[in-house]
Amino acid sequence: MPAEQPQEAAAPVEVQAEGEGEGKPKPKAKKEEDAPPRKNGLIETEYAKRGAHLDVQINPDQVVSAAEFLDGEGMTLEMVTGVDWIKENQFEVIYDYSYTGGQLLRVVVRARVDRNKPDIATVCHIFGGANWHERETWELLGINFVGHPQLEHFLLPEDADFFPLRKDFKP
Amino acid sequence: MNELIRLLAYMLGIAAFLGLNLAYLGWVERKGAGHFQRRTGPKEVGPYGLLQPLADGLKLMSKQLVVPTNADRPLYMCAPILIMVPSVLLFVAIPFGEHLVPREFNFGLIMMFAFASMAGLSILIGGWGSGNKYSLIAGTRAVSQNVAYEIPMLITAINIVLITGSLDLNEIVRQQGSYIWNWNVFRLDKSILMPVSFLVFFICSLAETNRTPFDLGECEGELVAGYHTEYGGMGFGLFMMAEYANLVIGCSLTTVLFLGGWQCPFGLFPGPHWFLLKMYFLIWCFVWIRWTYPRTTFWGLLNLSWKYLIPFSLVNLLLTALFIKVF
Amino acid sequence: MSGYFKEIITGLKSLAIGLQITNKEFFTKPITLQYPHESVKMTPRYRGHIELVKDPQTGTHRCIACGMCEKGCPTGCITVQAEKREGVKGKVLTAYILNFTTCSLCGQCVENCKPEAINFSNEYNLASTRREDYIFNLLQKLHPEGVPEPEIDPELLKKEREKKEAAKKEPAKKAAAKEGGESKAEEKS
Amino acid sequence: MSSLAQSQLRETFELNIGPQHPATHGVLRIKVVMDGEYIVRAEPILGYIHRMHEKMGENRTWNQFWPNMGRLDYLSAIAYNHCYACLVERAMGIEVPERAEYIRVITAELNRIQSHLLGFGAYIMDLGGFTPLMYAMDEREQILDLLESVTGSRLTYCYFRFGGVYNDIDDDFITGTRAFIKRFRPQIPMYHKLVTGNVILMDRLNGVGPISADLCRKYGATGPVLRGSGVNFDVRRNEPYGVYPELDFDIPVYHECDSMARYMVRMDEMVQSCRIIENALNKLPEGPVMAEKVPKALKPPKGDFHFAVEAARGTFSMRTVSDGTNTSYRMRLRSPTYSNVSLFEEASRGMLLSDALAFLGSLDPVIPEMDR
Repeated sequence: MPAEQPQEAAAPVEVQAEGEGEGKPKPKAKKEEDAPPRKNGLIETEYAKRGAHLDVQINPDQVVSAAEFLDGEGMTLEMVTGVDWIKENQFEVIYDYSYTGGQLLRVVVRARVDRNKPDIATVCHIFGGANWHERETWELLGINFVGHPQLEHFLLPEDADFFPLRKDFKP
Repeated sequence: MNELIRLLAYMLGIAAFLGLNLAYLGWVERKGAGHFQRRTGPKEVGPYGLLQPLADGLKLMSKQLVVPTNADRPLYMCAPILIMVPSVLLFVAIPFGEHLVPREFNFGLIMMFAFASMAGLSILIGGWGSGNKYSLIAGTRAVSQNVAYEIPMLITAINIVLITGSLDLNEIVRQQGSYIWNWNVFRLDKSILMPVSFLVFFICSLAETNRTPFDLGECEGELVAGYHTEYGGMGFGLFMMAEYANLVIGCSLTTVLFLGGWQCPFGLFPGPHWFLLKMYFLIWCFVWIRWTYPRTTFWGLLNLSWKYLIPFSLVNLLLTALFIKVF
Repeated sequence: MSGYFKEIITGLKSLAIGLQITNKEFFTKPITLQYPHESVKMTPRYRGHIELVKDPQTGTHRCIACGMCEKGCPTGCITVQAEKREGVKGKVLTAYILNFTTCSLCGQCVENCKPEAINFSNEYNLASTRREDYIFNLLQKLHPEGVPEPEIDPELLKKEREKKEAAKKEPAKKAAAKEGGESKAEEKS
Repeated sequence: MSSLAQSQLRETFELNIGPQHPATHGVLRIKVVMDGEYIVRAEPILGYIHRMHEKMGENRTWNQFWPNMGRLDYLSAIAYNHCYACLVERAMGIEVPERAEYIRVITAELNRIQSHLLGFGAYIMDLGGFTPLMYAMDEREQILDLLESVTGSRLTYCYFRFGGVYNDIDDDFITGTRAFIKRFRPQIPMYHKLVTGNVILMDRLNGVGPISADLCRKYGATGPVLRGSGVNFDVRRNEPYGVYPELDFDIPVYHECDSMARYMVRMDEMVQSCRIIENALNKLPEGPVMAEKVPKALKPPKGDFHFAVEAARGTFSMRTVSDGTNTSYRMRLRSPTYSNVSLFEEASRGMLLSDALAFLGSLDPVIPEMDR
């Protein structure tokens, strides 16, 4: 539990520091119901409704520093999810972090990349477990994790040249 | 001429005895396993599943012999035969009764050990010849296992030779008197460690026959089926039969060396029935152990051999020598 | 050194305990049930393949061919075939085809069924080497000796005939309606 | 670790363990580079039973996705049911009646015992002891009978529904469960005597396959693997769902970090599950088992939702992205074995082959759940 308190306090700071290039981040931004895409920044979400305490959106080039920071806080990378937002022509990569050392804390880190050039830095040198998750995300969605040691076919056959989870995939 | 007829009769007898044993030990094992595991074991073929071995044999024989592409053909083909031959041969020296010995050798014990160690070689041949990596690992394992176990086994056997002063198996039995305290297990007057010696020999024969917990050569959890992974049909059948033949030999030898062979525990009616009783009891123990324990690792096995069995057998050898010299 | 002997003794003891346990089990009665000779009683909630429920009042099924089961099925293993008959209220079920090879026994169909016309059967002895054996016509299963004809309601028949005659006066409309109905029936079959 | 294994001069060979191999419990393939009996590198290769459940989640309606939850981890399917039910209930804001919550916990814990029993038996069979598997199967059959009498199926349960459970439990089930627990309790000391205390087994498991707590954290390992490494984390306690906060149980934690610790965590969890079940049966309230107002055509609001439960093998969590239609936009399933086995490559380096397989067994993988 001691690690819990600094985490809560530190996270907004981190995001602000990272979001500087992106303009003013808005912590506690309103939950977006509207069409325009969500701005980078931190939202405190209601755990009972969403299943996460903190929701952070960052630039794709910030995922490594975010992972480093959360690793320093003793958090675990639970899973990496890719979402194909075909309308916005974007991929979203969602990192779910959780804390296993005591009181519960779930942090969602999300980053959006361009769908035409889906490059995002890998975090598997920080979290070994990210290796398989990123490999799977690459395989099923075609998001390229730059610096990943082994982007080979994993769940699909070796000769698969399609990305089944893309929304424009036709079997 | 008489001798020739006698030998022929014995050969037939051994063949019958062996055939029956090989078939029905499999049945005993499966039935035993069933009951140890709250099951019933074979039941459908014949009364109590007694015809199961026949059905199994027919099935194995009717199968096509397939030689894998990677196999070393001559070695692959001869390994099952090579493993079977010495185990059959060894029955020649076993004294079933005082006068029921196919052939009395005055070096029976040496012959036993000489041929018994052939099994390891044929397993290696089978493992190598199969051209399968699992088989190869199993083959090397089996050989190093045999090497590790023959040392304490031989040392314990030397004990007996020291006590009896003979290598003739029948003579060894004869010298163990017709009462239970005269058996070599309980010959505390020769060495107080004799029961331990028996235990060492028993464990060694477990390892020698590649039975659980020492079935490293064929541990199905790691090496699929070990040295006989690539064998099917009667090739596999011969390996299975050789395992049971070795089992019979190992238990017979233990009976002869430690449990007084055909001698009766109370001095009544000595004869082959006592021998068979003791041997089958030992076999039953083997089955019982197999269905109780998990398998050791290779390290565990070598540890056991070098840390416990060899020191104990050496100490026992010294003690025996001392006792014989002093008393 | 004492540790060495202690190790041996505890080790041997543990081995002896193991042998004791298996020995005890050896003499207890086996729990095996010799399956083909004897079998367990199925619990009433056992989920076999679905079946049409026989309504004790009418002696036949309750299916109104609404197709909710077909829609709710995740694997699309149900096909309901029905037709409109003269003088009968609603649609008449002609075949209820279940492709059991793809059924996952989830129960969505049973839950979706408003008139509670389908239920899980208790049948578990299904074994075959042919795929076609698992494509059941549940209606036939319910009435193996032939499906009874639905009762014709004379009043309804009269009304329908009247309607038809009224429709006859507008031939264009009628033709269109008939065509639509036919094509629909074709689709189903 | 031997110096041989590290030396570059030695000749190595490749061994394919699987996809059909007795020790992998399914179609997992491990490509092993071996130096004699030592493992230089072991790389798990997945995908032999990949069925793309995540894509199915995008194509099927929320209700139609139910049967998929029974086919991920077929050994603890009810925990998966639980996760999916709670996930959609969280998204929709459905309140579940108290009785249904208790039934969920009871069945999930029975399922957990069943899963651990098979895990225990199969693990010992990997190590060469066949008999404990049969004893475990005996107990397991009784649980399956109990669960069958409620859920209707024996393995791939599809029992939970949004807002409750499919049908109510009856008195037969309650008395049967109590009788089972009464009978099962003394069996565990028997297992310990027969298996755990056995010197051969101790020799094989003690100190084999050490995983530090930090390695677990880096790889996201959860469940008995994490608790065997001395981390007191259990979703049932740390992120309580259902009625777990009202029930009385302990989380077994072992600090040895080896295969034995993981094995012991599973054995102790069975005892704790018994406690939970008894406790829940005592507190079981009367009432309905389905929420009253559950729409037939579910359309959860836009946004993404996450839910985690403690399945038998660790944290199973789902993240779903909903776009407000009757299917999910993205369904992500995070299976515990996937993360647990991902550390195999790093942790098995330099091990003996037999130790590595003992280690793999202690992770208790279920392949369909890994491949999804």
